[in-house]
Amino acid sequence: MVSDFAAVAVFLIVGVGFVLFTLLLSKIFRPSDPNPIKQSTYECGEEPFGPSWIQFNVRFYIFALMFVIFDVEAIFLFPWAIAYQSLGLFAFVEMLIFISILLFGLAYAWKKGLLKWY
Amino acid sequence: MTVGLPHFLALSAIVFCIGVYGMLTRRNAVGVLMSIELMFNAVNITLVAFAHYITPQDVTGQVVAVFTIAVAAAEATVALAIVLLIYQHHKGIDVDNVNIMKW
Amino acid sequence: MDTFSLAFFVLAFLIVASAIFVVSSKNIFHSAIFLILALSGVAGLFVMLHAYFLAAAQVLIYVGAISVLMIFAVMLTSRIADKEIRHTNEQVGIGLLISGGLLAVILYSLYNTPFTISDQPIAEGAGMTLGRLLLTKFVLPFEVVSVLLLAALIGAIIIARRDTKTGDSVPPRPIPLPKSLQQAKGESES
Amino acid sequence: MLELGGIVEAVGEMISSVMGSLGFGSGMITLMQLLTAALAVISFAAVLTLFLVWMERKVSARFQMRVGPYRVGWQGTIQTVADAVKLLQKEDITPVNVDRAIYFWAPVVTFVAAVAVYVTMPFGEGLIVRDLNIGILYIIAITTFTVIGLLMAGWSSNNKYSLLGGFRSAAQVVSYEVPLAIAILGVVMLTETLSMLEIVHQQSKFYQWHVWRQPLGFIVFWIAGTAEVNRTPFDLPEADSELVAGFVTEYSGMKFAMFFLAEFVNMFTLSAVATTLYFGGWNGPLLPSWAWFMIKAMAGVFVLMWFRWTYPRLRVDQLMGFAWKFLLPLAFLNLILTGLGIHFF
Repeated sequence: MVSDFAAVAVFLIVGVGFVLFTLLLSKIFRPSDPNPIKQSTYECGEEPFGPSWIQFNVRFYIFALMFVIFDVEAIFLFPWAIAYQSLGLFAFVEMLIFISILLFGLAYAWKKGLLKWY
Repeated sequence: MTVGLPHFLALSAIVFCIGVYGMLTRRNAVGVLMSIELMFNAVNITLVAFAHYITPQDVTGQVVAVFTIAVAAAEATVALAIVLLIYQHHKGIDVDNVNIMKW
Repeated sequence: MDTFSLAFFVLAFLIVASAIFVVSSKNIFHSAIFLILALSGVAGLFVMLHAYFLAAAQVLIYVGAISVLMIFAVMLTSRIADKEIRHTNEQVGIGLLISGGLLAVILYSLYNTPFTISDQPIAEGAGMTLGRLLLTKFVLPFEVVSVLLLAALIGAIIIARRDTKTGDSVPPRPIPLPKSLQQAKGESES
Repeated sequence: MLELGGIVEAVGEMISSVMGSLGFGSGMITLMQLLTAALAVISFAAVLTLFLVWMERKVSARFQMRVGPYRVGWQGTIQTVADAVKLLQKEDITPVNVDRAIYFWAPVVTFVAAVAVYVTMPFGEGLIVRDLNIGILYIIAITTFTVIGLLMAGWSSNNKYSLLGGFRSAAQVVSYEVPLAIAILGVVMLTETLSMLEIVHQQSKFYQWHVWRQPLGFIVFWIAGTAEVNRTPFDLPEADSELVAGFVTEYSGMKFAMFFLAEFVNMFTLSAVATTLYFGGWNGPLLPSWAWFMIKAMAGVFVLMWFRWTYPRLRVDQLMGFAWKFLLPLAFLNLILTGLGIHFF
């Protein structure tokens, strides 16, 4: 119930507190001797060249958007799954329609060659 | 003073108006989309608050909120795809400079 | 002040403060992070309103999916050094006016509306009820959502895929073998 | 006797009686109990990590016919403690070009997301902090924050390796999350509940373990889970030989340690969730319940380590293709089979 979720809040706060405490603790023990070379961006010992920002492949985005769609689908299936046994065969057919419509999308992406990395 | 329905509605109104402000003033297209997500969320707060306080036995408000979230997700995927496309063409996503729809 | 009110005000402060950062931060990546904070706060509100399943859905879809998509879009379209760019357009004044006016109107009407708060007990175990409702009363929207998602998927794929033609990601050509090896290959085949 | 549930309850009672006599309200008492529980669980996670690191090194060594850590303590048991102390003294370098605020908060988010899962983890009889009614869904939801943490780390470091590593990890974690969630749906259909405690109770007998009725679901869950926690063969994000260290490239000192900690905690979480969902949780004869839970979970962790020295790393295109073309259809197949099975058997 609602009060159960107070535990979540406490956990989040204690977790953050734990990390901050450890970082503080290490601040006491650790040396601090920064110099420009040490603080430069690491690039396998070479001088960093160019901006770190690279034009990334839009392909990453395509996987992310497919994830969004299927994640929403999974969320819709959760309440369905809980109530499944009490709903009977009708629910099964409903879900089958729901899934097959989305699987069509997956098949489309597959056919268009979007699931390939190249 | 105990917190009740008006508090939730007022909070929702504030978040919604912040979203409106962001949508009107942001130059970055992704920023505009973020403001829209804020507005979606404000609406969801209202839906759930009404469902909780006015019809506690009926979870219809929550069902509608789930649909809102689904619609928001669909909207975000398409809108961000458009943003990326605009970026490819204009090398920037400043909404003030995107006027291809004018002609 | 009871715990419920305290939790509400903490969350409200969190949400409003991060929402303001979302619309005003100069760095779009920071905006995205604050958006995540605001959305998580809204999930907290849902928990307070006994909408547990919805809170989980909020975190999973908004924080886990939509925000990740947003961050991807940010990473694909802006640089970390972009901080100095002007981030608002000339409409700041008008924007403030419109949103402030809207807020005033809403709050005014809110103040003058009597709500009939029900005193019935709250239905718990929403997951089960939600599932039953989805498949009985809301069965049509449930199926329509899948069509909507399909449309969004195909639409977004078609739009985002354009880039392959502009040469951003040409399929890699097979690397030609060095002359000596080509000869060797030819010999072995013949 | 050896059951820890009683001890935990006694501690809770003690807190409540001591604070009650000092005149605190029930809210404060609950808060104090929760604080104690949270501290206990987080300390457990830290100690567990020390153990798991030692175990990883030992297991790896045995697979390669080496001895592994040996000098510090019996069989090198305190080696990781020494390492932790060393890490505590290490200089914490913040490169000049980083986005400082986000660079600082990224490890915090990652670590907190990893630990917050344990709110509703049934470690044994009576050893569950709170039995949330959305149990398993809560676990899936809270772990999504890990993605945010690593994207924050990747972006803020302002380093090519970090950015690419962050991108890759996010794409990977996100892709495997879908089959994972849909595999879990099979269990939810059988149990009609999301509560972790209830799921454990429903598998009190050996033959009731869900793995017997959900073999396909378990396989999908395990493979997707392995990818979620970035273990070999799915360890591309931090493939040291290609990407230096992925999104943690620029991190050093305790901030690095936090990522490390989160990674091992996540590994244990995967195994613990598998135990709860598929292997009857803490149920078992003779031994106390927490011991059974730990035995099963550790066996899972051992399998993960075994994977590491058995399978070669996947290529990035194989990785994505595997999730979408193979695992996702398989997860749906499992869902449909489960649906049919419930109705016809």
